[in-house]
Amino acid sequence: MEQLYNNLSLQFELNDFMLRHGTQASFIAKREQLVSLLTNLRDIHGYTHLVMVTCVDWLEDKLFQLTYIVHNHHDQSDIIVKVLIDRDMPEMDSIHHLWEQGRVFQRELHEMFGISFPGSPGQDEPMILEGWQGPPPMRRDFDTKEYCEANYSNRERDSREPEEHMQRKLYPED
Amino acid sequence: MIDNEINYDSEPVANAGDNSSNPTTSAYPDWRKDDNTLTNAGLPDEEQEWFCDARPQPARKSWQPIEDFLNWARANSLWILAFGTGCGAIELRPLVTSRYDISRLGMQPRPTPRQANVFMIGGYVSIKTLKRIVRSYEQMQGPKFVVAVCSCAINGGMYWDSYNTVKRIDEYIPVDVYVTGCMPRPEAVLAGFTKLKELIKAGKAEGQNLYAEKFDWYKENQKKVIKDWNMPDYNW
Amino acid sequence: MSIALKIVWAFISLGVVTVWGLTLNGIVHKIFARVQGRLGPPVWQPFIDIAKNNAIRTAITHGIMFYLGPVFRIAGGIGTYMFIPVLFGSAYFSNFSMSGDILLVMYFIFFGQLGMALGAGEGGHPYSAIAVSRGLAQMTAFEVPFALSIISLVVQYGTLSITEIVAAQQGSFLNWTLFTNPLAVIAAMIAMLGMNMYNPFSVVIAPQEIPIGPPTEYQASFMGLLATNRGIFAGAKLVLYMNLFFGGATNLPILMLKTFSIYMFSVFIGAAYPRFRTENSIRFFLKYPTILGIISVLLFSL
Amino acid sequence: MESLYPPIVNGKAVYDLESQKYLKMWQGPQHPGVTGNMSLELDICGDEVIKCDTHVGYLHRGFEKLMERRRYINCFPIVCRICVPEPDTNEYLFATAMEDLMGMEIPERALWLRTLNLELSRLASFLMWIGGQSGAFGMGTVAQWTIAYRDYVLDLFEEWTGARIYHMYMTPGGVRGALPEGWVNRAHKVLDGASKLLDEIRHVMLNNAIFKQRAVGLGTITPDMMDRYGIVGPNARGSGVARDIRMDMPYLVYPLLDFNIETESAGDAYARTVVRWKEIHQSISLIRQILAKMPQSGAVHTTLPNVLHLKVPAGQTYVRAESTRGEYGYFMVSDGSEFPRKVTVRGPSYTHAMALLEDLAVGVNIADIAGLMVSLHTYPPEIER
Repeated sequence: MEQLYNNLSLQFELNDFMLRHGTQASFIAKREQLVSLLTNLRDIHGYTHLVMVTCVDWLEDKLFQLTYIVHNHHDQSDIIVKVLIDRDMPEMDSIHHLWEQGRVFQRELHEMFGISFPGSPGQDEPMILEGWQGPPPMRRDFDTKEYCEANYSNRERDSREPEEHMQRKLYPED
Repeated sequence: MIDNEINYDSEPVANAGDNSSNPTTSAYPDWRKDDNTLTNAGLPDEEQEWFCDARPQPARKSWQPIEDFLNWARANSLWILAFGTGCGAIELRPLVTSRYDISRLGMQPRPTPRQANVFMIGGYVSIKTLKRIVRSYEQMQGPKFVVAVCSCAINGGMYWDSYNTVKRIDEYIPVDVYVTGCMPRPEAVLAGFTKLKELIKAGKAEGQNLYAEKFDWYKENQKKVIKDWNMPDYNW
Repeated sequence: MSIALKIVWAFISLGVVTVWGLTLNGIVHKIFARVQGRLGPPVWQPFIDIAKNNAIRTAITHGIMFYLGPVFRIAGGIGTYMFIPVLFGSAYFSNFSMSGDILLVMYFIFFGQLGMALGAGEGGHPYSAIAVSRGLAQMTAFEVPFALSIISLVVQYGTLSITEIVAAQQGSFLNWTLFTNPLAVIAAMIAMLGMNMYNPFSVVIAPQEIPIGPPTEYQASFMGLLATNRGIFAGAKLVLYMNLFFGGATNLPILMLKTFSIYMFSVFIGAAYPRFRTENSIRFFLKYPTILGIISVLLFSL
Repeated sequence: MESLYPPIVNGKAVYDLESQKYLKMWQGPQHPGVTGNMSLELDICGDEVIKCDTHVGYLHRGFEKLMERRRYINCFPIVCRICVPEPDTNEYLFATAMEDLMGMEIPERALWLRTLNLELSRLASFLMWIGGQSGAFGMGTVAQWTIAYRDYVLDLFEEWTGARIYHMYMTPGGVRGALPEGWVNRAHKVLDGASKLLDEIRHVMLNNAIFKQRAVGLGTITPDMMDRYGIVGPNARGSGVARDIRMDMPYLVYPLLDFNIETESAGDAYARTVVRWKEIHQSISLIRQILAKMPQSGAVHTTLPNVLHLKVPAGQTYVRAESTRGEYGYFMVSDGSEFPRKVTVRGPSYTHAMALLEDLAVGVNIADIAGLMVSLHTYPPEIER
């Protein structure tokens, strides 16, 4: 894996290499180079299986960490490619032409995080939420509890706070 | 286990409250300022004529002995709408198979709302499903009964802070019987159906009339959460 | 017997066959349930269902034809039954049997389905429309072997009257059409599989694809009417088959035994098979049963 | 005069969907032929589907958002609700992702119990699926048999873990408890019955001429579609691509067990049915092996600090396991606090039901849509989570 990383580093601007269990490598790539990096990984190095595309919201750093996980079926190794993009104007190159399922992942990310992938088919159609008027709900600054209290009414109930209850029951001395 | 006391008289859901003093920098419209404007309030006029526009009226009962006989027939031939709205639907399958076999009680799943009498709400109800539930419920012919299975339909259950599920289904459609648990065992669901039968025989399961009487209240609640109201208001 | 008395007795026999047909439906549900390892609904469940359907307070309609659909359907059922002599040799249970009744009966068997197709079409539901096209296509297909086997019978016995066909089969059970003209009976029994719409020919009402089929939009008392017709029509078809192929019956217990046995043929096949697609079932009907029918017609006409 | 037939471009008929000549039909969400609460928007020409759109989101609860607000241990009741018929994979993966980040070691007996739990839930899920597949082709009898038999497996679960559907058995650091007294004998009895039932299913369903006629050639997946659509699990194995995470990237005690990857080459619905039928046999044999080889004593749980204030070291990891539908994965990001920063679930249904089904459904008879959809084995709750 390290050799692969060094080879890739000659071509692409990569940093922050990490290896878990010898088969799971992760590094950070540049936003502009991502599509060519993934094409390279897919066509030359055998990482043909796109496992997932997901996003981590680093609210404190004002960054979105887009994460692409690709898998190689021959030596059973994974590569986690992370791309940090600006949180205020999130825009990313689309990978729907590399994998058919890419458009589905991107559609969901567009809906849940508000990241736009220009050219990705059907990304503006609502996929999961219907008639949603709030901010993209998976962003960290969206307070789902506050939203619930404002929109739905809770039935009054006689309930024990599970945390306190468990604390009393399991760890009375703590 | 089964709770039939429903507070139908509670007030409509409180509005979003006045949080407009909360300035926000997001480029997206602020959900806190929601003033009940709908993105799509009903269908265009030219399509409205395809649907009935008469409001529902509470149905009259017939002469009591006849009504008793009809209630007996209704109670012994419950046709469940086969709409698995949530994870509770997975216990509907054991219910129709040999272990529990609801068909010996005269019940069967029915795939079209027109012919079904019982709506089994199987657990949590997301906003997108709620719209279909309302529509299916209105297409059912009365007297129609609703059995809310799982805690999530009663008070939100473990999704009490989820932005996409409603917390109380009885604000949107009238519920006759609740079955608590997550998930309730098939026996509990069976007990719920037995309770429903008792209610029907006693003539107490009048959810359809309640829906007609408090129609505006229900519609107001529905429109409050279903922002994409792309369906006719009345469709029987 | 005066015509007035005849009408009274015809309606009494209609009542008998309705009850028997609905009971048969209940038994069939029970048998399906037993094959599937369940207890199943009570035998009288169809009666409760009819009462329930008529107890529904509200009903919506989509137009005149929508109203008339179930009416046509039940008219077809009653019409079929009215021209079949029920018990051979009985003055009371012979309905309006006459010399050319077999033609009328064949007409009425398909009359109900066509009326239903018109009514369901006005329901406006896409599933209804698809099911109607499927149903009519399949009906046309199973009509071919059915008509061929009837023609074969007409040629064999040289008559168009059901009463005379039954009379020709009396004496010993070896005189039944089942033994004198087995090819026609096989063709007709396969056609009955399609008529009863159990598996493998249930694509019309396929609950996994187009739930319920044509009556998707029907509810309340429409549904009650259709359910009543299921009893009448099932009874009428079984009595017809019993008369044509299995020697008829001289008293009610024999009628019940014979119709029950004939029904079980399609029920047991229905419980054990998956369902054909429309084109599969049409191809099936136009292949083996049709060939059998043609052979039996040729055998008796040459 | 307009032509009756659509124009042919590159060997494919091009339909003008705006021309209002074609019927639009919805299957679902209220439809018994659809696997759960999702819907298909079908444009049909005659009996043939010319365009299919999958609509999901009816079951969205926002788990990934909810987990941000919950402590690690509070997430366990939530994750198992992601996939209703087979919840144990979720518990296992969430626990494993935590253990991976914390560098925790699991007692050996707990590993065996976890494997047993996963295999038993695989058996239950497959029994449910085979009922769905036969029901989709109109064979209600087999569906009744298998779904009723699944109840006996659920009984075993209930006795063992205390719950029928959602077990919440695997906690970080091990499992909640050992097997009850006499459980093994009862499990063997259930497994014997299951093998007998499977033989019956082979006679009634797999050898049935009508079933074969309809399932053979339906929704063929070719090996070159594998990577383009991200096809995993039995769907891939039905096309002759031997991919099984239990074999390729062994986890738990699978390296100690004796099994092989079942494949079929045709790639159609029938091949997928046969593969899954074989895998139920395999699963039964695995459970028997586990019951025979399992250590009878030992700890089932490591000692943990107060789980309510469990802090997971910062890091990112991806863990995967083979579920009944294929590769199931959890991507967990921790920022060192008591709450997970982000947990993403990769459900195999996600790609099978969205991108793949939309393409496979084109050209299929509407009567076969239900069979095709079930043969891909999709569960809507894991698509939208």
